[in-house]
Amino acid sequence: MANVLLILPELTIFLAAILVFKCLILGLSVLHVWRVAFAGSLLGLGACLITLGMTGEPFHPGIYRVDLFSQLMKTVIAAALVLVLVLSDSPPVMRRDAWRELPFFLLLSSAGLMMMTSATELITLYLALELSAFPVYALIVLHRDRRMGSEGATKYMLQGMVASAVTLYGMSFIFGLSGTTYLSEIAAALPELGSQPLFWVGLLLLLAGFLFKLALFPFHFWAPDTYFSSPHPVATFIATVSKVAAIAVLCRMVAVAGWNEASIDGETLRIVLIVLAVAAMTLGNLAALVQKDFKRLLGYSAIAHAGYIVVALQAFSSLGHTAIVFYTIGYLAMTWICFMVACEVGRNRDTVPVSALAGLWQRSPMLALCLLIGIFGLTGLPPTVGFIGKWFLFSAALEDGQFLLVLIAALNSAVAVYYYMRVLRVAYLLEPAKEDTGILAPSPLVVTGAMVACLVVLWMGVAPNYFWEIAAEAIVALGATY
Amino acid sequence: MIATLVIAAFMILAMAGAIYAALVPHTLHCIIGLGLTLFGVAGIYLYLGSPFVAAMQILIYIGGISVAMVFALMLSVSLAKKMKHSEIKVILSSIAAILFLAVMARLIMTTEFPLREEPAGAAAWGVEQIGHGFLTTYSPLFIGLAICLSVAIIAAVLVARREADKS
Amino acid sequence: MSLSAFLLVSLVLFSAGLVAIMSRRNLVTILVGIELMLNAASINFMAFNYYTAVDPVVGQIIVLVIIGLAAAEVAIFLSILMVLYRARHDVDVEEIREIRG
Amino acid sequence: MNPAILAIVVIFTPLVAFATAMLFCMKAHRIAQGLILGGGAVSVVGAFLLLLGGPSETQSIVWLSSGSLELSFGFMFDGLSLSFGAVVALITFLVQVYSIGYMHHDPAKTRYFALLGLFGWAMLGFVYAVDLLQALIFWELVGLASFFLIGFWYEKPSASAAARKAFLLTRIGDTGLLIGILLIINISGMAHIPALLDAETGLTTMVSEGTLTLLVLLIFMGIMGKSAQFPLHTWLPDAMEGPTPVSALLHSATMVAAGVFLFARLHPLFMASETAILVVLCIAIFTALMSATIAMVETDLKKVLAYSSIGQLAFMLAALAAGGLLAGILHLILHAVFKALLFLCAGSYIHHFETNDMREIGRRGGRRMRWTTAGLVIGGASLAGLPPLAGFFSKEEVLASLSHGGYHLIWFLALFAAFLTAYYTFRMVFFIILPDRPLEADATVHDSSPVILGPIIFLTIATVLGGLILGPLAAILLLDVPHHSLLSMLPAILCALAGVFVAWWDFGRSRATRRGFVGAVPVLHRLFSRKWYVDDVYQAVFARFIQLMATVLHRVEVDLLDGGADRLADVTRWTGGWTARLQSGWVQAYIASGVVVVALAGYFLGSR
Repeated sequence: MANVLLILPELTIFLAAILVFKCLILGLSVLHVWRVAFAGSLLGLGACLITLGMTGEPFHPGIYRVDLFSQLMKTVIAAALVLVLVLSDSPPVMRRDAWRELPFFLLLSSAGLMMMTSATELITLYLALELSAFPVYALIVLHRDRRMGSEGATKYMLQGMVASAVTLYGMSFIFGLSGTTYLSEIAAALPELGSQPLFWVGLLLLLAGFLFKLALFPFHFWAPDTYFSSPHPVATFIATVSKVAAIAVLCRMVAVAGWNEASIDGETLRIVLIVLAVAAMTLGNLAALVQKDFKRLLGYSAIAHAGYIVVALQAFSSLGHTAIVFYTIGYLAMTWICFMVACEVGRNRDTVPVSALAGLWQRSPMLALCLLIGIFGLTGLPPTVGFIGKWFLFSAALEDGQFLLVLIAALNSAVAVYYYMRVLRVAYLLEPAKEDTGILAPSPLVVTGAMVACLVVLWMGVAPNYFWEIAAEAIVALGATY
Repeated sequence: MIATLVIAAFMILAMAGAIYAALVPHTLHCIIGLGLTLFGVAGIYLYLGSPFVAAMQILIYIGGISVAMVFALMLSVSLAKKMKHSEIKVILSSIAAILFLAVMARLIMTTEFPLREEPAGAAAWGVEQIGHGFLTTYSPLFIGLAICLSVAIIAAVLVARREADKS
Repeated sequence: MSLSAFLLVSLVLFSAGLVAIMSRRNLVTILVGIELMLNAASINFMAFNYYTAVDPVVGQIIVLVIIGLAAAEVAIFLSILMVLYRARHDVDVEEIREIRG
Repeated sequence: MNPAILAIVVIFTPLVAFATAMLFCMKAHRIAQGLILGGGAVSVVGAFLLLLGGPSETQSIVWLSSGSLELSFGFMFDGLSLSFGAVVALITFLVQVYSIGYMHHDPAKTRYFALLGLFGWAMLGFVYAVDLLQALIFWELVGLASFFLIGFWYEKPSASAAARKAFLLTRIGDTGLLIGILLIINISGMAHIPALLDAETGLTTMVSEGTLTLLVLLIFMGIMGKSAQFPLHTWLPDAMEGPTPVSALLHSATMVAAGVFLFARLHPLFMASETAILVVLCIAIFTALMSATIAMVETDLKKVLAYSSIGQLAFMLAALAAGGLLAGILHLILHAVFKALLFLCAGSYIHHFETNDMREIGRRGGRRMRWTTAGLVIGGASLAGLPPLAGFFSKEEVLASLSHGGYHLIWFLALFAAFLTAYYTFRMVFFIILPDRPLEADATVHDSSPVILGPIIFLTIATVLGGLILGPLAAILLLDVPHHSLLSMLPAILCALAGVFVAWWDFGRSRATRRGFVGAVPVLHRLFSRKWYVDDVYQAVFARFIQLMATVLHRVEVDLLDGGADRLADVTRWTGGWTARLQSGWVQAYIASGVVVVALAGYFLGSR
């Protein structure tokens, strides 16, 4: 019984998915299906909150671990899922016959992502990775514009399959060198493994699949294309929910690889990560300067943010991990806000060019204010979480003496001001185009979600203590595993 | 001795099939190359002591996946069409792949793997152990795999169906 | 036969898969390349399972999982390919380059 | 009353006013104005109450603690923050009053006033901040508010471009500041300013001098950006695109003053590093000379004032770097007063004549606006450093601290810069009060409305009496008032007067109004008439040389530096376009680049 309670969040989401599938078979209308899914996701969030304090291993020891870290990440995932579902009741940008299936696939993918945060065994991790990816591949291709949707889906899936094959190949070497697939046993064997170069190469290959989900250079190419060509709610899902899980796994893997005192030279892997982070930040920010599409711009900004996160990740320290968990929560809220605006503005558009935001200030002051808060957050301006979160990320790297890296990161975030401000300029200062002067009226649910997200962004920026402590505790729980 | 010769033959079959599949221009030939490789790999599994996995390889891979590909080819004529083969692309990508191969090969050759005292015999691990493992220790894998497959089927059906709406 | 012989065979398969993915124009042959990569990983798992693993059941289970996932992957990819083909009447990867910049 | 509560009232009232105005009063201009003005008044009263209460203990709460890291939030009540806080609140309030008249016809008044409230909040929060991170947050907010205000008339492309430029250039400086603060926190585990400055246990005892030099120079990068020092100064003249009251606020008590204030705040750290002192001195003196020479050829009234701000900020930094804490702070405060005065006067002219060209203002009868002109002359005289006005005292202290510090070359150059300052200031004054052709009998020229004149008159009086604060300021800062003999003051006075005189020779003398000018200020004439030969030499050699130098530097400024910043943006954008082209849409290239990078990384990992 206790075991069932431990996997309550995943179970709830799975059951909700099955229920939704039942509704699909019964031929219920879009609205009903969506309601069931929404209720299910709320229940899932509740389940996450219930299990927040629990620790244990519901299956054979070593395969699947429930602790504060995993449950915190699951809570974040569930909350993000609720927020994404808020935006996906009947998105006109998708093929009409796929509206009903959208919540079903989102639920399934979230369940996979939740598994990823808890999995402590390589193959379970791989399985969860695939499980979370398959429904998303299918959703992208269900874009109303089939030409665009199929191109985006094909390319995304192709890159995703290659990345996961590389991950699997890397896993095989780790398995071979350590004789096991359990992270805890690998961590225990680390002092011997660490002296083998092949182990570090294998780890790099293994990380490839998760760095791909995070959109770090050189696995970043999909991000702008996929954000651009996906139906808006699906893009929101990819940009928020799946990022969280990828970050969670990266934290876990890196905690295994080099976090405990007894370890070995992870130095070479760190240098590789540093180079990748620098490349990602620079590429992302530079390419974003010339973007004309809002979602593409957010895609490049996501690449840059992947770089910022790896800046802290490579520190291999608990401060760095805490900073990452903290920033992830804030990043999720900021990104969701931006995508929410994209969804609302692009309700009847296949794509959301930046120019479509023109006159947002007049069309919907509420959306404009939300966009302001979200963009400020992404830019890293106080009093949003973007500022304080970046501060923590950079100080983690500095604590480690990575002076030059932080300098590059800080310069990068200075360059980024330019394109973020351009978005705000269009939204606040230009007159709306002739064809879309109408008032935008987001549904009450969207407004509620937006208020919550804005509140989180500001709250974490002004009084970070509460969230910081939770993140720190979660990282302590993560460290206790090994 | 004979076992060594046989396994060497399987290995060569696998590698030759793979290289053939990677380089041959015609799509159908490519799938045939894949089939050869899969067959070789099944042989390797057999040598490595797992007839069950080898059987699965032949059943699912050769019987399922390759056939699905051929079907896909047949459903749409142009899927099968012979595409222009750009020499320069092949050369460049071969260079990239050989770079990777060289790096990994050097690592593999220089690494000392923690070999077991003596390789276990085939009899020690049969179907029962696999089934037992799937249902006890690795039950999340089993559940997850089942979900994955059903998701894939639902998704594939949904995606590939012709659109009902004319709007 | 030594362990590294198997590893090298799998490496050749992996590299051949990479070549196929990077150089072929037909999306189906690219899928073939991915299958080659997955098989390479499977050979590794089986070889390590035979020579080094603590519990020799693990590798077999892993390979079964991989086979299952590969089947699922192929199903989804082929269905996406169908949509692509219907929308464009082409599956040449060099022709689908509308999303860029 | 508890100073902490009072400080919260002082700092957050403008924010409350801002939020209320933004959220509820977008249509009700009058209510919004009243709210902001009321908030400003509360701030002024509170800040002066705090000042009267005198220095007291720092008060702070722990804002965030994690392991070795502890960040706090609170307020400092030492002489520096109390005195400057009062100045900030006062000038912000005066500018708000003035804006009622100046922005009378603007349709977006509410936004404007609300943003003034935001600006006041940010700056006051910065001044009283006790923690470096807290200070940085408010520092960024100051930049943000100024971004909105400079680009207030966003319909003008030049205005939004100027706003972006200001934001970008200061952000580049802020990069250094951010890293400097991060490093300090990493080294010391704290960011509590009094603790960091402590002579026995503070930062100076923890690190070697080399590290300290690095730290303070990083911080100085931020100061260079905010206080517009070479080479990050080009945003400041462009920032004149904003409404003139905003310029007054930006140039006196808020934006640019923030940099100098931070320097004064962290003064002991800078003092501990010889190298840093030298770097600051060199940059400051070069900036002072350069800005002065450029101002000599400008005809845009606001730009002359902008360049003069750059020069005066450089003076403050030089004084602080030379160890003259009192001198630097005094000049900071008094400069805030008379520079606000000058800008408000300029605004009064601009509001009336709707041109920024000072020659045209003069020709169309600028001097008939008597109160404004009086303010301009007194403010200009103060800027030039003429006794007994405010600017004289502070500039005298600045120069004295340079010579006391033993930096004689710098002192000499500063004297020269002071001379140039006087020269171009009075060039400006003469352009307006002594136009090159007789005034037409234009009856429409009249002085501005009382709400505009009120702050001007107030500030004029403050400029006249400003020198009196020297004693009280030294007392509240717990420093000694230095004693100067008349002899040591002489060079400064002479330089200022020489500048005024040369300006007169060049711009006031040769026209029909000559007599009137000499009649108006006969003292000047008598003092200088005994030194004819100096003037001859100047006319023959010096003036031409200086004119040449000014032109060259002006060209460098316009073509190289200014264009350079724009070109930098172009290059960045071009690189961006090139980077985006990597995203070729060809998925195999994506995969191939991934494979190559992974292979190289694998080689690197494997070869170790």
